[in-house]
Amino acid sequence: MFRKILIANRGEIAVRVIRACRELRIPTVAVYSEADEGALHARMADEAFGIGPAPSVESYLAVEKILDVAQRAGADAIHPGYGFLAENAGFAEAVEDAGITFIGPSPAAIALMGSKVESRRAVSKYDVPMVPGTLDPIGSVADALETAAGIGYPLMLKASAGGGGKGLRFVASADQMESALRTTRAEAKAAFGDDAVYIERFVERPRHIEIQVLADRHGNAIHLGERECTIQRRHQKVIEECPSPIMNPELREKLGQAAMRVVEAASYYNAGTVEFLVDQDLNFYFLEMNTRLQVEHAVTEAVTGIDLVRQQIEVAAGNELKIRQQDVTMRGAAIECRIYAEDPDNNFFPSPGRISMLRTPSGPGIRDDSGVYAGWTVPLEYDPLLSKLIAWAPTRADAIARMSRALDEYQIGGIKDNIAFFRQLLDHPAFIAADFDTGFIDRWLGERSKGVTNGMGERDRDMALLIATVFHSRQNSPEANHPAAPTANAWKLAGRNEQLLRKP
Amino acid sequence: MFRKILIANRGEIAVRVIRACRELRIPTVAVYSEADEGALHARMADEAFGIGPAPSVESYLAVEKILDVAQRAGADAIHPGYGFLAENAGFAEAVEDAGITFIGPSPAAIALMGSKVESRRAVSKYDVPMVPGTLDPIGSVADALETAAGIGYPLMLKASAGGGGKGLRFVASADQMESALRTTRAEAKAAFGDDAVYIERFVERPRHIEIQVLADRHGNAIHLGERECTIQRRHQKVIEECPSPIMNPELREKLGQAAMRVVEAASYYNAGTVEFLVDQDLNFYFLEMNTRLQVEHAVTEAVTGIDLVRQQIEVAAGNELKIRQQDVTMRGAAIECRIYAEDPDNNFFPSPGRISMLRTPSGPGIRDDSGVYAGWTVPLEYDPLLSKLIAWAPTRADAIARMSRALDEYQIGGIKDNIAFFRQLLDHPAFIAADFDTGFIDRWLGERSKGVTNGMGERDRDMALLIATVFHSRQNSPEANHPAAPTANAWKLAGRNEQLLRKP
Amino acid sequence: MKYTALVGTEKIEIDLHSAALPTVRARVGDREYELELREIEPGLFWFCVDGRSIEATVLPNGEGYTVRLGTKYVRLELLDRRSQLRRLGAGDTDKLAEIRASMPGKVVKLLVVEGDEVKAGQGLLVIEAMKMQNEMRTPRAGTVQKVAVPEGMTVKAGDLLAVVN
Amino acid sequence: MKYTALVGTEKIEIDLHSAALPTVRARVGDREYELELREIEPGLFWFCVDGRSIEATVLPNGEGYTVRLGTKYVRLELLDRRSQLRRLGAGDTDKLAEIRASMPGKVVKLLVVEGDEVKAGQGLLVIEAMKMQNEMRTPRAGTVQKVAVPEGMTVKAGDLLAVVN
Repeated sequence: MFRKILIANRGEIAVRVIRACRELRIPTVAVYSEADEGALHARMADEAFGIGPAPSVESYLAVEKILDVAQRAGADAIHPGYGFLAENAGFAEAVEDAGITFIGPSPAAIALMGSKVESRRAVSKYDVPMVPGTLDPIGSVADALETAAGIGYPLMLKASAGGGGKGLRFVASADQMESALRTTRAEAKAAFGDDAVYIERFVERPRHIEIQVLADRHGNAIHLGERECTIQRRHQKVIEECPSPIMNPELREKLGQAAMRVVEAASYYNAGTVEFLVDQDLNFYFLEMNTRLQVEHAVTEAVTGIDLVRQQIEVAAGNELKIRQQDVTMRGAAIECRIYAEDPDNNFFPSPGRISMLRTPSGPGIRDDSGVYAGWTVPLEYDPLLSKLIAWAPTRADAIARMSRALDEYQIGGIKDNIAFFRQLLDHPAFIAADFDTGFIDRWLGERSKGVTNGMGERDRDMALLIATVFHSRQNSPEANHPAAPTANAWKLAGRNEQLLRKP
Repeated sequence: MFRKILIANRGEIAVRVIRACRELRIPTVAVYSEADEGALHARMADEAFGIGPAPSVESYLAVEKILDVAQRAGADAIHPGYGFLAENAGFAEAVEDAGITFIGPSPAAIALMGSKVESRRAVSKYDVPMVPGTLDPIGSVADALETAAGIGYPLMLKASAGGGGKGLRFVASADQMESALRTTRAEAKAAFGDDAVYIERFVERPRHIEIQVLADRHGNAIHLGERECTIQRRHQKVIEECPSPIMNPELREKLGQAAMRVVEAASYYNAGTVEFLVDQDLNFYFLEMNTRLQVEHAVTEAVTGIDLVRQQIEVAAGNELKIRQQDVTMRGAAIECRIYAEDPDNNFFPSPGRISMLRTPSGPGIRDDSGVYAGWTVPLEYDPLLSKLIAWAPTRADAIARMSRALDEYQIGGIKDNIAFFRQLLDHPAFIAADFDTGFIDRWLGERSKGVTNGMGERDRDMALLIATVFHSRQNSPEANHPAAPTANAWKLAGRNEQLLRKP
Repeated sequence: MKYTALVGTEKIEIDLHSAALPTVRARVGDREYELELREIEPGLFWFCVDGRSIEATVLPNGEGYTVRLGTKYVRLELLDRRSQLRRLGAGDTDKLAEIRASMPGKVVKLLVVEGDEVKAGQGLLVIEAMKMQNEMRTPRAGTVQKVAVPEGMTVKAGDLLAVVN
Repeated sequence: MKYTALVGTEKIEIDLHSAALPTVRARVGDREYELELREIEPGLFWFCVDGRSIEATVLPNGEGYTVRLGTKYVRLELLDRRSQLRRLGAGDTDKLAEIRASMPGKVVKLLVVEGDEVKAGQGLLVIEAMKMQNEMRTPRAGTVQKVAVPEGMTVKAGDLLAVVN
């Protein structure tokens, strides 16, 4: 097993990895940027090293700095988390070249699956169905328009190096192509350093379902069932479930087998996720493979009981997988809500700033994988994900009820969050009936009430106004907050007056 | 289902019940004493009513007041939690007489099992093995000495109405009898309002193992496996596990069957626990039945996936048990640590007071069932249980590692707690090997280091002293805590001086 | 102390008799209230009324507050005499569109220069925060009168970005 | 500012050069330290030294403090000049046993009266807190010189309960 593991990441995923290492009794090394001085992941690690200014390119993406810390600290393995360098084949290669184990797949597998084009080419030989589209990156606007005409609108523009909902655009008709291409290229360049973009046919009302896989370096591979990731906003997942409400054992078996063929096509090892689109008739199409841990890995952990981060570390250390396919059993249902610092009532704009108050939920079936704490200032520079809240229960309906209960307990002060948005979403009949597709949230947001109140009665509103007024008046007269202060001042004043009187 | 449920309890168990009700979407009514103004359970309930002064007899044990609140609020069911009125047959009867459902067994079953004597008499007819001892309460000291001579020392004195480790005394020899009898009677009187005491033979190095049962009012009953509760201090459980490390399927089946016969003997319904002593040869003896939810119920929930409080409510509402015996599957291992406000280095004296800081653990497999919050003042009057921390993992070894990790994350400021004690206990080779009996802790406490430090190196000690000094000096010069203050004062002073100068 | 609360377009007069916790008293509109209010921590209050146990959180929100009672919320602006006067003095800006940052972030791209003619809905500049890019658009057609920020500048929520007339 | 830390029977001199966060400096014994100390919240500090990431909690403990660094702790008393003088001025109490409350609680029963002869280990009174009863015992044989509390009284940790000489 490893002597020491460096986590080349920040926030809740760095905390998640540190927890797994602690349970394996492996010392951890955190890195942090200047914006992350005092961040939870740095506090929790056994060792912590500053690696430079806030912008990611100068810290969390600075390969040389991270390798330097690893060597100075004597770390013999690096866990990349997700995002940042997690799917950067060059980084994985540099790590291995430095004689350090990269906790993830081979650089070759990352490179292959990181290219939408190459990955589809490789997978197409293994009898895995795919959505019609271009395999090669498109060139000019004119080229794009010509190719699009062949496939037909509506269609999707996708960054070749993309993932996690970044670098994706829906194009309804030809007149949107120019603007869509520009923004997609710009986002792709900014997010992934590569502006290659390809075109794909748009599947009507699809579900987004992904299969978790685990493989060791000895040729053993298993799948751990699916995750339902259909609920997305602007192509970014907001809520995930395990199992998928539309799943049946036959479809799961078929998807699992397809995922195993993708693993074979990429000579894949470590944890990975094979994403599929599933249409209304339960036809499925290979989308891409994520060659890293997913944000939503915890719903699979809740249902299968398997600690994926621990498995990643064990497989990376060269151990054989101890779990065989027949050992994987799914029990109950789990849901994850991604708690973001953002304002759902203002177009989900991010809301960085100081967390003045934090009350996290717990109790039966609840797990809060957080990266923040009360008093922490959420930096402007990074992803606004504060925490992943996971609810497990014997049935999907119970898990929804439990998640609602937990959301009611969750209180974050000082910044805006999307907790109330989730609370409303979980009450939506279409969500409860699991009758949704990837466009559900964007359609629903149009109808959702965003008024000055969500149906508070007059008496309650009066009391709310009263309490706001009390809060306001106390904020603006600090003495009210320190009952002792006025007395002390009066005392001093009296003393001073006395002195003045006595002087002459 | 019920319209509204009143919870006749406080602290973490009231919070636990409120959570179950929320998930069932049943409104809740909390009651609170004057010492519990602002307590977490009162804040979390939909309704909350003050019921009088801090002493339990004037509030949480005041049957009339509680029934009055239930009727005023329109509650049609009462959950008693554990402790207080949970095993008071008179209360259960008064509740039912008021036309309200008692969420628990019948008054007759409570009364029967509440009497150690009557319960053993009833159970003895159902082929359940028992430890030799008196069935009837003992009288004078002289009577006790005579009876004891017949059974032989060492032996146990037990309050007939006792439970939860209260009203229990080990008597090594005849000369301890008088003092032991006096204290046991006094504690029994204070805790249960009944000073009847009986004698039982002391079983050498026993394990304490209990079986969770669930029964409906239609004659269906199941058992949900065992809990290992051997780790006790002064006969009070401190750490519990599911499954028991010594369990095998045959013994589990035998214990389960015996528990089912106890259920039959008491015509029992709702949740209950049948406690057994298990000796070194795996012989088992019926100890008692707890006719309520146990503090340690959550380890069973973690392993079976069944929400026991929810089942209690459903069964009380008259529903048939939906779970059959063959549906009960045990997965992995769970451990519970009872986080108390007490000082393990000072004979475990309780440590009430204000919680100045609270950092609770979370992450995979961790559940924190707490009844407190940062800023809350833990009252002097009640049990010092702050929270129950539960760790689940695929194996016992993993659950121990996970619990250790969670304990490291847990930080409570302002009062003393037993977290460091648990941390040390989990590292003990005998605990890791599961080679212990009910006397383990009391023996270990003798050897445990209680020095001024637990092996901190010199450099770290120096830094610790430095930090204490910084803290001390800042505490004693309040300006240091408010960097803005001195500047502001200097400003005002300057202004004042100027005015003085300008006046003439 | 007297305040005016603005809830959407509705104005409610509040006369705060006492803000000394725990007993707070006020007239809201024409109704008198007295609450036993406990401050659990700054911005988090708990009180009981008619048996109901209610937690209230007060969150500063731009120039006003959002108050949550359980799962219900109300947004308000609170005007004391001074801010009322200021508000009354503000000129008519109907003929101008002031484009303000609705989030903190960094200006990563300017899409127009002063003097450009723009259509309603046209993008003026791009702001990035926490890896999200957002095109700030003009709500009306007209001429870009002012671009108030250079590329690379970090802005706070509410900062003026551009003016279109 | 100079202090003396008492760790068990060991005395360590501390010269605190600067307590202004984040940079604190002090000589401890004959070693100089400089730490970049962040106060996460009152009593909870974080710092890095030689790469190690360390959380330290400071918990007031009777007349001293318990400091935890990770899972290790140290208990100390901190004497400034005033408390050192007080301590030096205290008389020799070896011939007396002062029985003090080691926990907050309520005196529920007195087992002796003043003038009683007691054996070492004999119970003097019973204190109850949080449902726990504890017999407070005398560490030495002698005569009960004083019973300082009546039945029913609530006491704090450290309060004098009785004196045996």
